[in-house]
Formats: sequence, structure tokens, C-alpha cells
Amino acid sequence: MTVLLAATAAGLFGIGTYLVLQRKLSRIIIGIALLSHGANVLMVGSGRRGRAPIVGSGDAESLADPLPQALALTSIVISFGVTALLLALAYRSWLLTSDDEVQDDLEDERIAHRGAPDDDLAGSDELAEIEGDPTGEEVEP
Amino acid sequence: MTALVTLPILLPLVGAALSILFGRSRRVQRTIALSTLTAVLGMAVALLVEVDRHGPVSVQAGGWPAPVGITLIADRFSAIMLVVASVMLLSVLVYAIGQPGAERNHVGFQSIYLVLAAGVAAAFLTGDLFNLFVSIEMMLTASYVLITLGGRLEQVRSGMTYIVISLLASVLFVAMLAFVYASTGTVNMADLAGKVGDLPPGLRSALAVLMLVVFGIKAAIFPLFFWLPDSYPTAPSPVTAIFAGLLTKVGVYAIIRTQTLLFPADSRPTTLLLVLAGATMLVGVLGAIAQGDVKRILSFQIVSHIGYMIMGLGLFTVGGLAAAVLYTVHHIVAKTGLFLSGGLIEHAGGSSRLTRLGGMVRTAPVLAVLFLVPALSLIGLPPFSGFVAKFALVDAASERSSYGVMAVALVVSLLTMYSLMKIWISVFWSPATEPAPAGAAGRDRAAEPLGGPLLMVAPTVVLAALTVAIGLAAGPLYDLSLRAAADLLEPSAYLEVVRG
Amino acid sequence: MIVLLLAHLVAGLGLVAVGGRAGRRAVLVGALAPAATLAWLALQAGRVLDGEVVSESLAWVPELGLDVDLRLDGFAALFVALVSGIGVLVFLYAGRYLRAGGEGQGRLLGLLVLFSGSMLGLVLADDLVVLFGFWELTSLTSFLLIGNDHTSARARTAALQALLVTGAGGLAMLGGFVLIGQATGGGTYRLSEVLASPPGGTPVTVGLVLVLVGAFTKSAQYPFHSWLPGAMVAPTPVSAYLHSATMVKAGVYLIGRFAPAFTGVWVWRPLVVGVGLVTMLCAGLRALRQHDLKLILAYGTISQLGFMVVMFGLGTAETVVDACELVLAHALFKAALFMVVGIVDRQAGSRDIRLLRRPGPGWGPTLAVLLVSAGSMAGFPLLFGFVAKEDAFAGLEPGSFAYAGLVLAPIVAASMLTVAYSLRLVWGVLGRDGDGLDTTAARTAAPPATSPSTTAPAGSGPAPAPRASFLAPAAVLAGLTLLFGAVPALIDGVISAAGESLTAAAEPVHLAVWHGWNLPLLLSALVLGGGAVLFMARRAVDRVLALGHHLPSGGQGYLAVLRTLNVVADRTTAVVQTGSLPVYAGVILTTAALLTTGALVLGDGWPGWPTLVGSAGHVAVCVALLVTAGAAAAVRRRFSAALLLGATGYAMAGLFVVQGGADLALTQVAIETLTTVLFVLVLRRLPDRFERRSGPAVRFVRLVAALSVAVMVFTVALTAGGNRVAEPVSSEMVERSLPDAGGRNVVNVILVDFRGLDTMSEITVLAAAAIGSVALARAGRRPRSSGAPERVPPPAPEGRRLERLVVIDVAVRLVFSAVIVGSIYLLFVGHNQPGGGFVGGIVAGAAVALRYVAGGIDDVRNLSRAHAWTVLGAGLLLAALTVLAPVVLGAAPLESTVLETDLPLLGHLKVTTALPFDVGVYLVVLGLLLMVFESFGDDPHLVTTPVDADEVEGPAESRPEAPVEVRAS
Amino acid sequence: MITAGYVMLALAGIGFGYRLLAGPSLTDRVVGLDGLLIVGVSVVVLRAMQTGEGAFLPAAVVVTLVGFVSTAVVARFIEGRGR
Amino acid sequence: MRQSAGLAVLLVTIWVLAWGSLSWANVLSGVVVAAALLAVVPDVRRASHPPTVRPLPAARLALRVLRDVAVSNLQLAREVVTRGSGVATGVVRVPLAGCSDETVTIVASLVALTPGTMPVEVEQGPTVMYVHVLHLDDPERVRRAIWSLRDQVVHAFGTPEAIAEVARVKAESLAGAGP
Amino acid sequence: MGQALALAGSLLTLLAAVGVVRFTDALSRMHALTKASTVGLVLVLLGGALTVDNANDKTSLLLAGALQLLTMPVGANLMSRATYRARGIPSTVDTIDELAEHLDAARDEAG
Ligand code: NA
Ligand code: NA
Repeated sequence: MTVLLAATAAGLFGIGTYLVLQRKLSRIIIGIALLSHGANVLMVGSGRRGRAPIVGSGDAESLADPLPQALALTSIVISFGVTALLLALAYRSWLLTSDDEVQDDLEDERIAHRGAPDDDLAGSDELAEIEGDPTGEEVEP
Repeated sequence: MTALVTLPILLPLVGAALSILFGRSRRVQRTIALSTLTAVLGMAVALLVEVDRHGPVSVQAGGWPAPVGITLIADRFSAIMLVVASVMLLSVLVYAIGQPGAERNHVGFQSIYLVLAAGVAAAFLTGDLFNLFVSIEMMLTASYVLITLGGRLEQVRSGMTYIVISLLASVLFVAMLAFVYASTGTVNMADLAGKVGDLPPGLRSALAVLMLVVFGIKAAIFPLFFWLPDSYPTAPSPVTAIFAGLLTKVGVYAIIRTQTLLFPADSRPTTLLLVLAGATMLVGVLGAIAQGDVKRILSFQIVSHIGYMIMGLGLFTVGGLAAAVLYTVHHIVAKTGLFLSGGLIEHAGGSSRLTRLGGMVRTAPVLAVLFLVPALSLIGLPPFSGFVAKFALVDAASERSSYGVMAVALVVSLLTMYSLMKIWISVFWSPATEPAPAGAAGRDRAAEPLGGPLLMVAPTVVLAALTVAIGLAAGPLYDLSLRAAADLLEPSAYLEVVRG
Repeated sequence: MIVLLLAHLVAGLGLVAVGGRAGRRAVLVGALAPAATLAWLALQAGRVLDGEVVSESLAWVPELGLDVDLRLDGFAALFVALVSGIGVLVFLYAGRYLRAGGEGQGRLLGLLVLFSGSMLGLVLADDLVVLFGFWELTSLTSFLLIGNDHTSARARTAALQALLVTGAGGLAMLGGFVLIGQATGGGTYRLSEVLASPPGGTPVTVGLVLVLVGAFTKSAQYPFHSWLPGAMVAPTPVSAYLHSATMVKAGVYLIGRFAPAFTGVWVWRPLVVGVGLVTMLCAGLRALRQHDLKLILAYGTISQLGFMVVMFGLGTAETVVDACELVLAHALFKAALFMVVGIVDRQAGSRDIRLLRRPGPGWGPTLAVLLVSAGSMAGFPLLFGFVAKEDAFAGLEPGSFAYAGLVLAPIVAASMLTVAYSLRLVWGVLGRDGDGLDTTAARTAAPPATSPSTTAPAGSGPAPAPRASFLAPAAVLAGLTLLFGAVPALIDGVISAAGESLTAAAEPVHLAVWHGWNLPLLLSALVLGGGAVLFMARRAVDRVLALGHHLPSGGQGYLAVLRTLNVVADRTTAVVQTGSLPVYAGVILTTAALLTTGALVLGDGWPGWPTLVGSAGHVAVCVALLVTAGAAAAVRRRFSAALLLGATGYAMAGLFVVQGGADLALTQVAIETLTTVLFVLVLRRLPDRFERRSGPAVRFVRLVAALSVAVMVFTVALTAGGNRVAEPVSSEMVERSLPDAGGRNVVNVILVDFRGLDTMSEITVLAAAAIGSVALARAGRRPRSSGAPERVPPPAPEGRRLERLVVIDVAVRLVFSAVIVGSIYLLFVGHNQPGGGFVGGIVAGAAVALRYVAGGIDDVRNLSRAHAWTVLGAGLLLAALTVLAPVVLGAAPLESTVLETDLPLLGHLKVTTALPFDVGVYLVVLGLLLMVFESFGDDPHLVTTPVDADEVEGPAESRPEAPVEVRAS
Repeated sequence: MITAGYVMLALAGIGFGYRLLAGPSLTDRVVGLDGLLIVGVSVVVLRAMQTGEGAFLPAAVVVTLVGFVSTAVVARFIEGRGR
Repeated sequence: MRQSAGLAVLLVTIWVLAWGSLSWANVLSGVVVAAALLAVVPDVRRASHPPTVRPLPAARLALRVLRDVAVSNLQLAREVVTRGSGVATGVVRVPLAGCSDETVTIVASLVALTPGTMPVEVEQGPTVMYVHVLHLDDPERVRRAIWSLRDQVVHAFGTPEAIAEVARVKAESLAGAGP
Repeated sequence: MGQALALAGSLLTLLAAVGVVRFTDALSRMHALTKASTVGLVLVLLGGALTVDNANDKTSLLLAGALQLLTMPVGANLMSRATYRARGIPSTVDTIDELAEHLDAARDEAG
């Protein structure tokens, strides 16, 4: 792993992170794609570089490490599948809302902005009553 | 033996493929799925018996020896998880078939469900870190599809959260794998177990922490859990139930597996784990208390109870790990059961909001019992499964003088009770304070004396009975957990069987 | 004993299930289990009174020291007698109190039996954890009993409070048990062993406090008392049984068990005695202000429990024996009093002393029972309560232990209160207050807790007298009070056995009515006199007590705690659970970055700076990567961003080239193109621009998160890269690729052979993603009208379909089949050259994309009779079977064979069994792409109106179903 | 000679890259991207000529194909928007 | 059937080229692949008319295209240096009677490669091409150049009917009727 | 020979790049790219095919060249059409625009 590769991966991760923290799903998808690129840079960078690992095209020492390549390839293909799914989600979002904005969870917002819990399970009224604590005024007319 | 370790992964895959091909007939699809999962359950049980008697069983995929080929391996811990997972998968499938509605009729449901089953099994059985990644991806992709099946607006919203966060975890996973390979030149877990120890301490603990974060996102531990309560409740009930039971547990499994197997004792993030465990328990249960919807309360409780499992791991004693294993088993059963009864409540009452439900102890007494049993188990009341598991945890914490986390565990137990009783009181006792939404599927009481279709009620009953059974048979189960925990802390047999 | 517990369980569950239909017989069934227990106890009586112990054990979780150890000794026997004896009576009483067939009665009786069993288990348990278990079960059954009338908001509220308070105490107690159990040498939870050799140390001290908290909550001691008055909303049989005679004594029971062993611990006596005394006094005072008969009794119970707590808590040989007497006396008179109050309530229709009128004729026996029991409560001579109180005073005589006087004085004072509220109770039942006080004020006040139905409305003349069978159970109890009061020696044996089983120091007792002229007698007289005076001056007393109304009460404390809890829960959740994806993502990524970097920095292992750059090519592609990535992030238009992302992807391919990854570069190029295509297909629907530029603060936070992640990646990457500790395992792969796996292209051999399982999972991911995309994109389309699957959608209005362009049409037709052939070539060449199933499939997908460009989705659909789903399924099946087949044959999954043969004309042929696997991969990838076009590629006019997903159901089961969801008509 | 080729292609790459980044229209970016792909393929071919390593040539062939695919798709669907 | 055979030959050729060596194994497998493709994707069978290639006109066309391309690039070099000075763009309508789908595609492609012109629209029935021209001084000159290109293409690849049609149109235009 | 062809191809690509940078409107840049780089790349591919040893590599390069010749002009055609029609891109037509007239006429007819 050269400094350049590490820095490139870091840069991709940084930019990807910046994009993932946005509200438009299409930007988020781009961010995730960049993060995946960053991870794959790390992956291929984790093995030796060299000639394409095809037996017979050079001595074994000069070949690039094939394993990280295979792993990166797998991860690339998986990312592709999931990206397709995410795009389907954006498409669905467009069908329903004509946009791909990531909306906040309504229930969370409701809880965050309500004054008090909806239900008084503690039953403050009932409790005062059944505890049998008559006020002084009740005794004397 | 080869078959026992491999077929639980391969059969669902073949089943999924057949299910795709037989897309024209739901009946055939259901037969495929039911028979596949039944077979998997049988094999899982056989595997557990075998592993418990004779130690870990491993297979090298393709016949290639260990670091070259992928290792599939079952030890007691993975076999236990596989058995429990198979039971859940089968029960929830039956429930899903019994549930009226569009989702279960979707042409893709059965095949995706089988993919999920394969992913879960593969995650439990793999002995290779990269294959673990791929297995989890398989499970997650299936879950992405299941959680958005139906395509309603709130599903799209929560699906975005769920998928994006999961993808971030996946990206970090790949980065972590790259770091692991860069420093050790291998991704085979048994191979890594020998090599990670040679790494400098800083790198070692950085890898340990990164793994914890990666799997912690999936396991929903604090502060990585936020996605869960927002996304689970929007899915169809059976989907939520199987997610609640299995998905986070795969994360927990991975945390326990990697932290015990890969890292030498001196680089285990004990304090970090215990702090996170406590925070997870507490924040999760507070979230549950704040909610006003059955499924959301139950979802937050998942988070809270993940804390217990992490706590057991964080103790890094045989007792603690055994408790964590037992707790995980208990939690899977009880929580899945609760979500199933939550689905029945929704079916019977037309909503899952507390304010819209009420008086069901009279209108649906069977549901009351079906809710109460797993609820009491989750609270930790004897003789249900949760009691022994929770006690084992507290006992282990006390043994190790980890009083802080022990206190949190006890307090959270109480708060769990409060949040569950909130459901009990609102749904079963008090009258509804809000009318049910217009057009809500109010069920025909006369037609459904059980409170729901038979195929929905039956699996719920089975899980409720199971949580009682686990409680009653806790002795042998705890012994098994102890053996599993001992294996985890002293994995020599595991390593031997892989290295040959 | 276990059989008895099981009998309770079975009877209880049976009654809950079908008791509602059993009518009055249900009561008798309910009484069976306690009756059997009583019979069993009678059989064991001889041995137990001789000081023997009857024990039974059932292994449960031996490794945790968790076994169902049951142990019947004298003390337990006393409680078993109470639980089962009063249990039988309560069931008989309930038979008259409850209206037959009322809603929830089967449930109520069943729960009572379950409670009875739990209580029995509690007092018999010799394992602390099992004891805790039964303890919680009593809390739970109490909860369900209090809330049994679920339509009443008060019942629900009270039930929850009781559950939370006692549940909290129970958990504290469990913590205490664990601390104590762990402190014993062997880590035992066996109660008798713990008490035999009590451990010490700080954890034990803390543990004891926790255990006491549990006991205090259960026995309604201040400040945890307020749930008990609330619990009075339960039907009177429940109050009589749980909330006076048995369950509330569980805490007292526990203190009694623990006291002799742990009085030496410094915290024990001050805490127990202090709390007990405060409770005695405060609850006594509160009792004086109640108008509801049940509440008078409830506060009386709290006060008396305080008394018992003090006596047991002192833990001397003498006081524990006295306390045992108190337990018995209290159970007898308080259960009877509750029953009488229940009778009054039922017959007169009210329990409010301001509303009750003088009882009419025929009430004589009832009043007799009342007088006997209340007298016992007040400590009137010749009644058992007197005997017990005398002995208690004697046990507290100054000099019997340190500061005994300090304890005695408040107890005497509290006893006066007891006398006063006993009188108030009697006076109330007699209807004397009903004449004197302003009844209108009472009527307008909140209605007192009355049972849901009464035989007669209040105030409509004298109430009818109860039937004899209604009164009988209470009469039995009153009779015992009289009997033991007159001839206390009858129970010498019971009390002695109980005392001796608690502490070896206890000596056999001889109960007597008359001990001569001594201090206790004097005190008794003083108490009776003082109490009478207090009652006489009740108006004045009430006015004084009313001043204390504003003092914080236990109930307010509970409310405050609960409210705070809810507020804290809300606030925490509002902060943590913002519901906003960007926040979640930010927290997660930053956490990952900070924790990991932190761990790295705290340890050491910096390997020094490695090589700066690999080659000039590296510099070029890395610069390209970063610049295009940055631009993709910066542009504000969706299409431009997608194009720049594509450029980044091509730069990645460049990087793979310079690193030496041929297959990787190939795959990357192909995938990147298709990703761009998909992006365009989706983005064409979406608005042109990204709107809403966020504020500087938000952007700053994003920047910080991005930076922290980048720093983490950079540092860990360099540290990991510079610390390679072993030769990579891939060298062996390179060696074995050709000779053992029959392929030159090592990457491909890894993908389809060495690590074929990864690939299997990966194509499964693709299949799932494909299904998911179709499901999402096509969900909620209106069902096709006819069942027959149509391949071609109905023609769209002119001008709205994708326009056919002659140039591209011709070019695509020329290119398409050539590209497909090329893709098949790539598939087959893969094992030896760059290529393989993935790349082949993707290139085939590119060809499909060309068809799409030419003629839209119709052209794609018309390509072949083979449906996209079939392609996908067949591919997955082929791959899975290739993995599976060797397993069936007894080999490892995916184990492959190299087939080599020389054929005439064709020459040397070499095929590995990995080939069908790769074909499966090809098909899955192609299937995915076909389905993706199916998802996004619809002509715009078909989907311009957003569809409401909810209104559409999926195709019905009976109709023939097409694999692809229906499309709009 | 090959080195001269590399230099020219590098300069061309800078030019196309500038157009890709600067736009301003979508067509300009497509032009830039297509140009960059051509540069990339050319570099790979030059490298193959230089080193004799043919492993990356399939990638070059595929680029010529898929470059067309993406251009065609973009071209078909950018109507109504130009940036 | 004839179309299929022609396509199959093309596909086998590509297959053999891809493998890089002419062997029985490659040819036979190519036949299998081509047959399989035609069977599974029947749609490709109706792909196009069988290509008619007349060697001599085709060679002439090739020469002309080579010349055009050379000119085109030189012209471009000049413009690059002069920064497109004197650019006067315009769009010209060029009716192309007698062109089939295939030939009009070839014409359009060649127009794209030849100096200063770029087709921006091709319409069918009647066939009309709109060409974007960098230096438009005389639209007629552009039209004439493209027509001559069309003639050559049709002579090289078109059907006899197309050649006749082209000849007829040419005669009409010479007669001044205009296309 | 091969190397010379490759060098010429590279030069043409550079030429295209300069045109793409310097021309002032999108359609003109389209001209520059299509003309120079199609030929440029084909030359490079030819040069490669003449130089490399492996027969398979040679045929690959030839196939790539054929593909490029076939697709690049078609792509350019498509792209120009889209550019001309795209609302967001100003197509500076300095002199006559017969397509615009045609489109207007068609629009009038429809409206
Ligand atoms: Na409610
Ligand atoms: Na324009």
C-alpha cells in the first residue's frame, strides 16, 4: 500500500462520507458508490501489484496478488446489485412523491416535538383519588 | 458430515432458484419453501447433536485446504444458532403463509425468504471472514427486498434508511477486510487467529474496534442502532418478526465469533463493550418507553436486549459468554413470538397504535395469552426462558465484579416490564381512545375464534410454548451454552479441525 | 410440595381458561388446591413441630446454583398455614361475594389460585433465586388481579403502580441476592446455607440493602407504600387474601428469614427499624383520615406491617417469635375485617363511612365478627391480638437490647393510632358517622371505590343482612381470634417451631393471657386509653392531620418518578432517534472513524512511511479518481453527477489496470457503464437539480465527519499495509491454479473454484436485488384485466412512446448479436484469459441495453421467449446445483474435476466442472439486467401518474399468475 | 516513439478531463468522457505494444463497446435537460 | 432462412476472430453458439436485410471516405489552431430518396466522419437527413456532396431497386424538378 | 509501422482534445471529437494489431477497431440530435436552420 493509494482511498472515503450525509437519495447513492470505490482501492492496494495474474504470462514473483482482486471483484458486483436495488427505491420514491428526498421518520419527529407522552398510563388523576387522600376542605362543610 | 454443514446453505439456494422458476404457482412455491426449511431444521438439529458429541465439524469448499479454499465449520455456538434460526424461519414462514394480504402473494416472497435463510445459515457456518461478508450481504439483500415489499410510502422512507445504513456497514466491512488482508495476507478466520496476534497492538485493537463497529451496526448496538426502530416496524409483520429474531442476532454472532476467535485476550475491548452494552440497554429501553406503537415499542426493545448479549460477551468469562448464548437463544424465540403476536394484534385490531387498540383481553383472549407469555419471558419472569438467561447474565457480571453493568441490566429489566405493560394495558385492558383508521381490516370474531387465521396463530403458539420449554429445560440448555462458551474462549478444537 | 405447586398451576390455568363457564363450581375447584395444601400441611405438622425439616429438590439449572429447593420448616409452615387456610376461606367467601357468571370471574378465580401457588412457592423456596421467581409471580398475579376489571381506569392505574413498585423492589432484591450469593464461598444461592454461614463484606452490605428494598416494597413500607391503598380497587376477596393476609407479608417473611443472620451488619437494624417505625406511625395517622372502609384497613395493614418489620428486623430471639405471633394475629383479624367490609359493601352498596347507615336487624352476627376482629386489631384483652401485642411490648422492654426504649416508645404511640382507627372502622360500619357528617359533601366528592354491582343502592333504607354462608368464612377467622386469644397455649407449638426455625437462640414459648402486673400490661392499658381519646377527639385530630395533606406522599413520589422517567425517555429518544438518515449516517461513520483511529493511536505500531507512489500511471489515475469524485460531489445537477460518477468508475478501472487487475478492470468498465445507464434511466424521472443548499453549519459538520473518516482510512491503511506479518495465502493459489484447478487466469479460478462459494452467494445477491428491483418498481400497478400473460403492452398514444430512430436501429441490429457472441466468448475464455461469467453476462447486458436504447422496453421484451425470471432462476439453479452435486456424491461442495480428452478433428479439449457454474453466473447477471430494464425501463407514459400502493392487491391466488407483476393497462 | 504517444495522450487526457469537469452542457461532459475513454483505450494499447502483455486488451474492446452504450443511453434520455 | 444463414456466417466469423485462431474446434463451437443464439433469441433473425456488397463500388467508396477523413482531420487541425475562426454554422435539410434503413445509416455515419458535417436528425418516409454544418456558405453545395456520397453508398450496398430509384431522383433533380 | 500508426492516432486524439477544449459550442466540440478521435483510436488499434505477437490479441484489436468505426459515428449522430433538441443547450446556428423550420411547421400542424 503506497501513500498515494492510501491517500486516494482516504479521499474517496472523505468525499463519499460528505455525500452520504445529504438528503437526496441520488446523492447518497453517489456517495455510497464513492465509498465502495474507496474500499476497493484499499482492497486492491492490500496486495502486491504486478502483471495480470495469468499463469504463464511471467514468473510468479512478477504477478499481482490475485486474491484481493478476486475479493474486490466480488465486492464490486455486490455493490452493483445493491445499487440497482437502491435505484429502484429512488424510482419508487419518485412514483410516490415525485422526488427522491430522504424524509425523516414521522413517528420520531412526533415524539421529539410533543409536549408530553400521549397516554397517561401513570394515571395521575386516578392515583390521587384512589390513594385515599381527602383534602382538608372535604371534612368540614 | 459434509452434508450437514453445507446443505443448510445450499438447499435454500436451490429452493430459491426453483421458487423463481416456479413463479406461476404459489402452491408449488410454498411447498418448496416449507419442505426446504423443514429439511434445514432437521439437519441443523442433527448437526448440533453431532457437534456437541464429537466437536466441531468442518468442510473445505471445493476440497481445497484451509487458507486456499473457504472453510465451512460448525461448532456448538454456530450449531445452536442454526437450530434456533431454522425454527424461527419455519415458524414465520407458516405465519406468513397464513397471513392475508398482498405481500405473501408476491411472486418473489418465497424465493427471497429462502435467500434470507441461506444467508443466515451461511453466516453462522462460514469460517472465512470474506465469506462472512458475502453471506451477510446475501442475507441483507434479501432483507432489503423483504422490508420494501409492497412499496408503500413509509416502507420506501424506512427502506432508504435501512439500506443506506446497511451499505455503510458493508463498505466499512470491505475496508476492514482490506486492512486484515494487507496486514496478515489471509481472510480465513482460523488462519487469522494465529496471525493477528503478531500484529502490533495498536493495529490489532484498531481492527478489533472496526470489526465491532461493522458488526455492531448490524447488531444495532449503541450508538449504531438508530436505523432499526425506524425501519423494522414498517415491514409486513412476518418480515418484521423474522428480522427481529434473526438479523441483529447474526450481527451479535459475528461480534462474538470474531472477538473471541481472532483476538488474543489482551486486545479485547472489554471496557468498551461493557460501556456500549450498558448504553445500548438503557437508550433502547428508554426509546421503547417513549413509543406509542406496538411494533415500535418491540423494535426498540430489540436494541435494548442486544445490550444484554453484548454484556455477556464483554465479561469475557465462560459464565458471561454462556449467558450471552443462552440469552441470544431466548431472545430470538421470545422476540419473534412477540412480533408474531404483535402482527396478530394488528390483524385483529386493524392498527398497531396503542391509542387505536383496546379491550382485547375480552375480544381476543387467546391473543392476550399469546402476547403475555413471550412478554413475561422477555421481562425475565420465571419459569420462562428470559428468567434463567437474565439471571445467568447478572450472576456472571457479579462474579466478575462488574457491578455497574449489572445494575443497568436490572434497571433495564424493570423498564422493559414497564414498556411491555404499556402495551398490555393499552391494548388488552383499556378501551381504545382513538377510532381505528377507516377501512382497517377489522376481523370477523365469529370466524376467527382464535383471534386470527389458524396458520398465523399456530406458529405463535409454538413460539410461546418454546419460550416456556426453554425456561423449563434451561438446565441442559445452560450446560450446552457453557460448553459452547468454553469452546469460544478456548478454540483449540476449532482451530485444529480447520488446520487439519 | 412440587406436586402441590403443580396442582395450583393446573387448577389456576384451568380456571382462567374455562372458569367463566363453570359458575359457582369454579369456586370449589379453586378451593381445592389450597385445601389439599392444608391437608398436606396437617400431615407434616407433627414432624415440623418437632423441629424437623421437610425438603424436596428438583434440579433446574444446577450450573447456576438454580434448583427448585423446597423446604418446610416451622416458619414456612406458619405461612403455609396462612396461605392455604385463608386461601380456602377466601374462595368460599368469593363464592358469595362474586356474582355468578360475571365477566372475568373465571379469570379472577384462576389468578387467585395461581397467586396462592406462587405464594406457597415463595415461602417454601430454599433457593434465593427461586424465591425471587415466586416473588415476581406474586407481583404479576397481583397485577392481573388488581386490573382484572380492566374497564376501570383506576384499576389499571393501581395495577400498574403495584406491579412497578413491587417489581422494582423485586429486581433490587435479585441484585441483592446475587451479590450475597456470589459472596458466599461456593457461590451458592441456597437460602438455608447462606443463613447458616452468612457472608460479609461491602457487596454483601449493599446486597442486604437491596434485599431490604425489595422487602419494603412488597410489604408496602414507607416510602414505597402507596401502591397498597391503590390496590384496594380490587375485589374484596383479593384484598383480603393478597393485600392483607399473605402477599404483603412476603417482605416481612424475608426480613424474618434474614434478620437473625444479618443483624450484625451495621446497616441492618437502623434501616429496618427506622423504616418500620416511620411506616407504623405515618400509616396509622393516614388511617385516621380515611372514609373508605377498605382504605382504613389498607393503611392499618401498612402500619401493622411496619410493626412486624420492626419486630422481625430487630432479629433478637425474642422479637422474632413475637413477630410470628403478630403475623398470625394480623392475618386472622385483617382477613376477617376485609370480609366484613366486603359484606357491608355488597349489602349496603357503599363503603364510605359518611354514607353508611345503621345496620338493620339480622346484622348481629356480622357485627360480632367485626367487633372481635377489630378488637383484636386494637389489642383488646382476651383476643389474640392482645396476646401478640403484649408479647411484643415485652420483647421490646428497655434493656432487652440496645436502645430498646427508643423503639418501644413510637410503637406504643403507633398502637394508640391503631386503637383509634379500629374504633373509626367499627363506628363507620355501625353507621354512626353517617348521621353526623355532611353526606352531601361526601356524595359530591369523588365516588368511593365501590364494587361494580351491589345488591342494594346506598341510602335506600336499611341494608339487607348477609346470608350465613357469606359470613361463615369471616366467622371462622373471628372464632380463631377468640380461641387463640382465650387459650393461647394452643399455638405454643406453632409459634415455637417458627421461632426456632429462624434462630437457634429462640426458646420454646408459652403464650398466656396473663403475665402478671408488668410493663407490657401497663402499656396495653395506656394504648387502649390513648387510642380511645384520639378517637373521641377525632374532629380536632383530623384538623391537625389535614395540615399534613400537602406533605409529599408516596403516591406523588411514584408519580414524579414515573413522569420523570417518561420525560427522560422522551428527551433521550428525541435526541438519539432523530429519524433523520443523514444524522444516523454521520454518527455511525464518525463513531467508526473515531473509535478506530483512537484504538490505533492508543496502541502503537506505526511502521514508518512506505513507498510514496507506485508508478506514474498511479499518479494519473489517482488524480483522475479524486478530481472526478470531487466534481461528482460538487455539481448540482443529477445527470452531471451521474456522468462524473461514471468517470470515477472508469478511473477505478484505470487504477485496476496499473495495479495489474485485468479481470477487475474489465468488470469495472462493464459494470460502471451499466451503472451509469441505470442512473440515467432513473434520473430522467427526477428533478434536474439537487435543491436546497444546506447552511454553513451543516456543511461544516459534514466536513468534519468526512475528514475524520478520511483520517481513519489513511492511518489504518498505512499501518495495516506496513505491517504484513505473513506471506499471503494467494501464493499457493497461484501455484495450484493451473495444475490443480485447470485454469491459467488465477482470478477466475479463485472466483469459480477456490472461492466459488463467495461467488455463489454473490449471484444470489444479484438475484435477490433483481427481484427486489422489479418488486419495487412495479409494486402497486393495477392488476391486468385478463389472466393471460401479455408480452406486449397495449400501444401507447402516438408521440409518447420512445421514438424509433433509424440510425440507431440499424446499428444496434448489426451490433447486438455480435456483442452477444462476444459475451459468450468472454464467458468461455474466462478460465484462462480475462473474462468469465460476470463479464460475459454484463456484456450481454450491455447488448440488451442497446436494444433498449433502440426500441425501448418493448424491444427488450420481444427479444426472446425466455422470460427474464426464467433466465435468472435457471442461472441460479445451475450454479447452485453445481455447488450441490458433489455434496450429494459425497465430496466437498463445488469440488470440481478437470476433464481432458482428445477428440478427432477437434483436438485436445479441456473442460472443468467449474464451467457450468460460470454459465450459471452468466445467466444470473443477464437475468438481473433484463429485470432491471423491466423495472426502470417502462415507457414514461405508463407510469406518469403516481400510484397509491395501498389500493391495489396482488393477483389473487386462484388466477394464473405471471411471474412479473402486472403492468398498467 | 511510444513515449511520445504517451505524452500526447496524457495531454489529450487533460484536455478531455477539462471538458468533462467544466461542461457546461451535458453534451460537453459526454464528449469529455468519451474522449477520456478513447485516451484510456489508447494507453492500454500502447502499453500492450510496449510490454507485450495482452491481458488488458479485452478491457479495451469492452470499453469501445460500452462507451457507445452509455453515450447512446444518455443521448436518448437527456431531452428536456441539457446540463 | 437466408437471412439467418448470413447472420450465422457473420457470427461464426466473429467467434473465430475472438478466439484468434482458425481451428475445427473453434468453427464448430462457433456454429453451435450461433445456432443457439438464433434459437434462443429469434428476434435477431429479422434483424436486417442480407447485406449486398458490390466490391468495386465499395472500394471506391472506401477510397473516398479515406480521403474525406484525411481532409476532415486536416481541416479540423486548421480550425483548432485558428480557433474556429470564421465559423458559420447552419443546419441543412438533405432529402435522401432511395435510401433504405441500412444505407441511410451508412450515409449518416460517413457524414459524421466527413469534414464539417454532422447529422442531427434522420427522418424516414420520406427519408430526410438534417445536417449540422460548421462552415455553411452554400447549402446546395452541402446537399450535393451528401447526395454524391449517398449515390456511392447505394451503389456499393443498395438493392438494384434502390440504385434505380437513386438514378431516377438524380435525373429529376437534373431536370430541375428538385427532390 | 505499427508504432507510427499508433503515434499518428495519438496525435489525432490530441488534436480532438484541443478542439474539444477550444471550440465554443457543444455541437462544434462534438464535431471535433467524432472526426479526430474515431480515426485516432482506430489508428492506434491498428498499430497495436500490427505490433503485438499474440494472434488472439491481434484479432481482439481488430474487432475493437471495427466496433469503434461502427459505433462512434452513430453515437455522435445520436448525441448531436439530442444536443440540438435539448432545451438546456444553446445550439448556436449562425446561418440558416432548416430543421428548426421543419419542427416549427410540424408543431403548428399539431397545434
Ligand atoms: Na389503547
Ligand atoms: Na439545444
